[in-house]
Amino acid sequence: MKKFINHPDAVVREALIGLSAAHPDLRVDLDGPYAARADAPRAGKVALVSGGGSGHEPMHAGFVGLGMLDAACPGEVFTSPVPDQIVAASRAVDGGAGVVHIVKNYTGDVMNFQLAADLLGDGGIEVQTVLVNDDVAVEDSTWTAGRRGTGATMLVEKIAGALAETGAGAAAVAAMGTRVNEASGSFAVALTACTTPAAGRPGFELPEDEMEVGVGIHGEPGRRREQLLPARDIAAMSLEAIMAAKPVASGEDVIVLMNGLGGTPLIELYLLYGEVAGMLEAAGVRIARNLVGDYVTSLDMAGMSLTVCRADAEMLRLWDAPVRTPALRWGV
Amino acid sequence: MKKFINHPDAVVREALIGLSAAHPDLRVDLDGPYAARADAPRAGKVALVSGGGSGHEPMHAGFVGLGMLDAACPGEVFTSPVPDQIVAASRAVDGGAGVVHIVKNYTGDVMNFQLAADLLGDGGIEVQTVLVNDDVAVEDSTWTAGRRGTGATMLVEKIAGALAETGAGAAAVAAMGTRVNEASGSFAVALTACTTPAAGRPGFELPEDEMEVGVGIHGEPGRRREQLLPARDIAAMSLEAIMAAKPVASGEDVIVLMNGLGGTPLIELYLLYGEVAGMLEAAGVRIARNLVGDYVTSLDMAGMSLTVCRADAEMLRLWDAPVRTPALRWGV
Amino acid sequence: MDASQARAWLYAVADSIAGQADHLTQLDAAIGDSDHGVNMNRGFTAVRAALDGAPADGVRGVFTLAGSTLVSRVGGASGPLFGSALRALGKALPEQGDADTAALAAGLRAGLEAVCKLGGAVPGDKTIVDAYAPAVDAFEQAARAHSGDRDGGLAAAARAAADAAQQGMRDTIPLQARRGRASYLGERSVGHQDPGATSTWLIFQALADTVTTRRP
Amino acid sequence: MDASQARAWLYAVADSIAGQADHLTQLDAAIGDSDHGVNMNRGFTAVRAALDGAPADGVRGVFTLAGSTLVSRVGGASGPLFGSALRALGKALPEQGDADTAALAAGLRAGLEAVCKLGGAVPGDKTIVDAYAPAVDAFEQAARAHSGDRDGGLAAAARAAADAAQQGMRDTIPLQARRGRASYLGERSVGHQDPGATSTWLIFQALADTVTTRRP
Ligand SMILES: Nc1ncnc2c1ncn2[C@@H]1O[C@H](COP(=O)(O)OP(=O)(O)O)[C@@H](O)[C@H]1O
Ligand SMILES: Nc1ncnc2c1ncn2[C@@H]1O[C@H](COP(=O)(O)OP(=O)(O)O)[C@@H](O)[C@H]1O
Ligand SMILES: [Mg+2]
Ligand SMILES: [Mg+2]
Ligand SMILES: [Mg+2]
Ligand SMILES: [Mg+2]
Repeated sequence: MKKFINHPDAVVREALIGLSAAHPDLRVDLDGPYAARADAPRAGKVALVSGGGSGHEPMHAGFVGLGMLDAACPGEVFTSPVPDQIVAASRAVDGGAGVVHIVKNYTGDVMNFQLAADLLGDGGIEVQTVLVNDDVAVEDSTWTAGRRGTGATMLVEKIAGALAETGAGAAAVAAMGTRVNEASGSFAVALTACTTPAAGRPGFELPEDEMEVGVGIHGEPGRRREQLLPARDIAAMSLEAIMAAKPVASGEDVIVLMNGLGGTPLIELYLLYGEVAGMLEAAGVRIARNLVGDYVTSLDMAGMSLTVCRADAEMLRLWDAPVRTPALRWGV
Repeated sequence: MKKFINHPDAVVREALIGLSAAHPDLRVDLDGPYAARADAPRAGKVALVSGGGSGHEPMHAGFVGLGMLDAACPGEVFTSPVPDQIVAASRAVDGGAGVVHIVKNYTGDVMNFQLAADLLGDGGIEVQTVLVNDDVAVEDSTWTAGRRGTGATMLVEKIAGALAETGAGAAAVAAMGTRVNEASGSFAVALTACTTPAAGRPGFELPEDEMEVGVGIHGEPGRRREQLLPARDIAAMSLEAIMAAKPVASGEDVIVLMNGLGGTPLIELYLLYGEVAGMLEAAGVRIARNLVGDYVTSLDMAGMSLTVCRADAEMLRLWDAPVRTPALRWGV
Repeated sequence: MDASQARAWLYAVADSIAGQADHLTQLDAAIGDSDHGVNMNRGFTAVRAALDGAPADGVRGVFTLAGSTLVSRVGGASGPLFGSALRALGKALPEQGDADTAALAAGLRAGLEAVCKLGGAVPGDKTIVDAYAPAVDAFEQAARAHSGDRDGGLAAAARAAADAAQQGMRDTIPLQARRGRASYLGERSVGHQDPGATSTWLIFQALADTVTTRRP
Repeated sequence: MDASQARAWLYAVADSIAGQADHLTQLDAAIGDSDHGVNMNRGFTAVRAALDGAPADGVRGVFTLAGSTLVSRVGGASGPLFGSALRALGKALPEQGDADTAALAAGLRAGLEAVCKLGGAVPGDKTIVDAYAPAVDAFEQAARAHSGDRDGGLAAAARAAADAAQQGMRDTIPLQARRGRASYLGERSVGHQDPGATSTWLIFQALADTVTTRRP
């Protein structure tokens, strides 16, 4: 394993020390641990709290700040945070207008956030939860763990965060988050496995001419293994899977996130984006907004995820609202 | 070779198609090829033109826009652009106030930009050139090709770009660029080689327990190969090399760029940044501004480069000035 | 079971998990995210430290402390699940003093119910439940059958539970996962042993070893 | 040398470079950035296309066209250097018609001077110059010695130049690079053959092959 670390056990903590040093706008509590807006709590503003395993940087701590999250709880690498830290973060940023948890649909995340919400409720802090489950590679079934939360998480955080900034109530903020999630579909393809600091070796071996199709963001194998295809076919396969699950009609607006999983050069993401843009244009779909880059990653995995969100005018307006976080910033 | 591409020969062109689709603020000329601000030329504004081999994304096209570059010329992967495209880009953005070329110190870049400047001069467009050579791993000698231009390039582009936006003349803009370059030192360490689309295999083989020290941004081997060290020691080694070549006194301000070479997870860059920040603090040096992320890359190389720029008040003011480009944006 | 036996069991689990951490992580690499051994080891290391620092309370206190520690320190799926199981086990035991084998059986069943309620899994989903459920059944049966033993049937029940857990663990191999991370793999989850079920077996195995060794 | 010989030479270079592109790239991988073969191949493929589409001008036109094409299409260090060399060669030749061996010798020297001026390299720096300089020396000497040959000494001069280029190329191996990308490696550049010097040899080798084959 080749990583810029000191010791596998210290990675999350030491990275938080760096995050804290780099961003004076954040208040990083190393004991929680959590990262919060330095100006939180803001009286009367709904507090958005997210979290999940580390290894997906910049998500989530990179999205803490004006117009997005009030706090993020980083768990160990690929391990959901524990209830205590979610409780501590939520208490630290609660401005009395309620707390919204943004939770990716993984068994661990759901249970830990649920336990935290129960504890917070006992303490008189009402929690609304937005469950993100955009990954269309997995079938949506109540009989299984269901779809994973992946790329759409950052769209939910941006748009719900912008709404919270306007003074909207917790129920409205949570409803907006849920709307964004429902409007979004994602699909991911990996060319390599990733290596967690603790495991020290790649999660799987993938031959030179094969790819994992339908992967998540935790280095797990995908739904199936296939012969490596040209970028054009990978883009088409991903877009088709998304459109089948979350249809977008000709004439409608979308936000597209062409996301790198950590080890993919930006030049390849732009190339893929060009393919996707061409296909959507041919389908009469208008890409109203887009992001190309590493936003929701899986450590050093070479791979990409595509997220398409059918966006209405309100979502676009909120998307354009000012945001100032370590990883997303505009309008301010 | 596992990449999201269609054909090795088409990578640069197809990525530019994606860049163009993603950023309506850019005007991408696929024949140049070059990427220019859509609102260029701006009468009376000095035009900043940069360029270099592709494979360093987001540099340079990701830095085209308000407050930074007017145009960027992407060459083939790791190959400097040709004079014709530099001439075409310079002509396209020349607003009559002169053109400043920002050139990284590589034999190919220097010669091609020189030939372009000669041709532009013949056509009546005066060109000022800022040569960037910040990489302290290489000795500075007039008897060799000298130091490479690496991470400091983006600092030069940001700060000179902000000055150009104020209406300053070409000589002043170029002088500022040169000042930033002289105030900057960089040092890079790689854990893996990178693979160019054309070559199809890694430039070198590196055992599991070794690293290349003093690498550039073109996948070439470094100055020496060493036993892999903890992040703390790598940070210390890099900082010491920079400080020896470009001393910073206690009490002075610096801008720090903790840059990923393409295949390094952000969590590791933050961890490294934390180490550097601690060492600079101990030395009494104040990190006035910082960037942590992938800004000047080497395709999929797992590696990091550290750049430290001793910044005066004017540089910091220009650093803070609004910038709106695909890869760097604030204040607007 | 008295408090010192309860502690000895949890220490034995901590040892066993530490020794098997790499193996558990590798099982998780095949159908999950390569962290199960790391998670369990972090958790039981914390349990050990918590017990080291805690007063020698009754069995109830030992198990609720261990459960709370897992919930607070592990995260992921396994933290809340094993943590809630131990907490429920503790809460089902007498407020003071020791627990007889029947009480322990009831406590183990309460733990299983907590896992099922929190995680929503049923037998056959390829989870902890597939080792835990048969283990509890076997424990109850053997406890009844051996209630006349000198130790109230504890050793026999623990041995039966460990064997059943092992069988349940092995039986997860052909299953297609319907809960947890492995479910994302669909058919590709078939043919792999579930990491959480494996930890469950280690826990019951440690119980059997503890109460057997300590039988005078 | 007439225009058709000049074209034949450049086509032969294009063939040779295409065949050796991978080898050239691998040489560049060791001490550079793994693109020299790709660059040269892109350049000479463009030269071939340019010549295919150009009128059958005199030798001067052939070489200046080839040189300009390399400058416009290659980039990197090799584009301007080889391009300027060919352009300087062309410009040194008569405005119209053919070039005798002495004129060609003068043209090759003009090309070398262009390379040295543009790149600032001197012999021993581990560059193109280390193959090009001895090749020009050898060409001049042999041209003088064989000026009485039926072909004005062209074949003998070209052969001598190719042999000298090859020797110069081999002599780059022990050198420490002082120019170009390989200089960044410092002592680690020792022990590797310079890619640009290798291309230089291929170019002179193609010249020798062309004028030898075409000698009636
Ligand atoms: N809903 C569930 N009910 C019971 N056990 C579950 C459930 N989901 C997952 N598990 C168990 O958790 C184990 C994985 O634990 P671990 O790897 O520590 O957590 P994570 O999946 O969050 O990485 C699985 O092997 C499985 O036995
Ligand atoms: N200053 C120079 N003078 C002469 N030749 C040079 C000089 N710099 C580099 N070269 C030659 O260029 C070759 C590399 O060419 P190429 O790989 O195509 O360009 P780049 O170095 O820009 O990637 C080197 O092997 C060397 O022979
Ligand atoms: Mg996990
Ligand atoms: Mg090159
Ligand atoms: Mg796991
Ligand atoms: Mg090269």
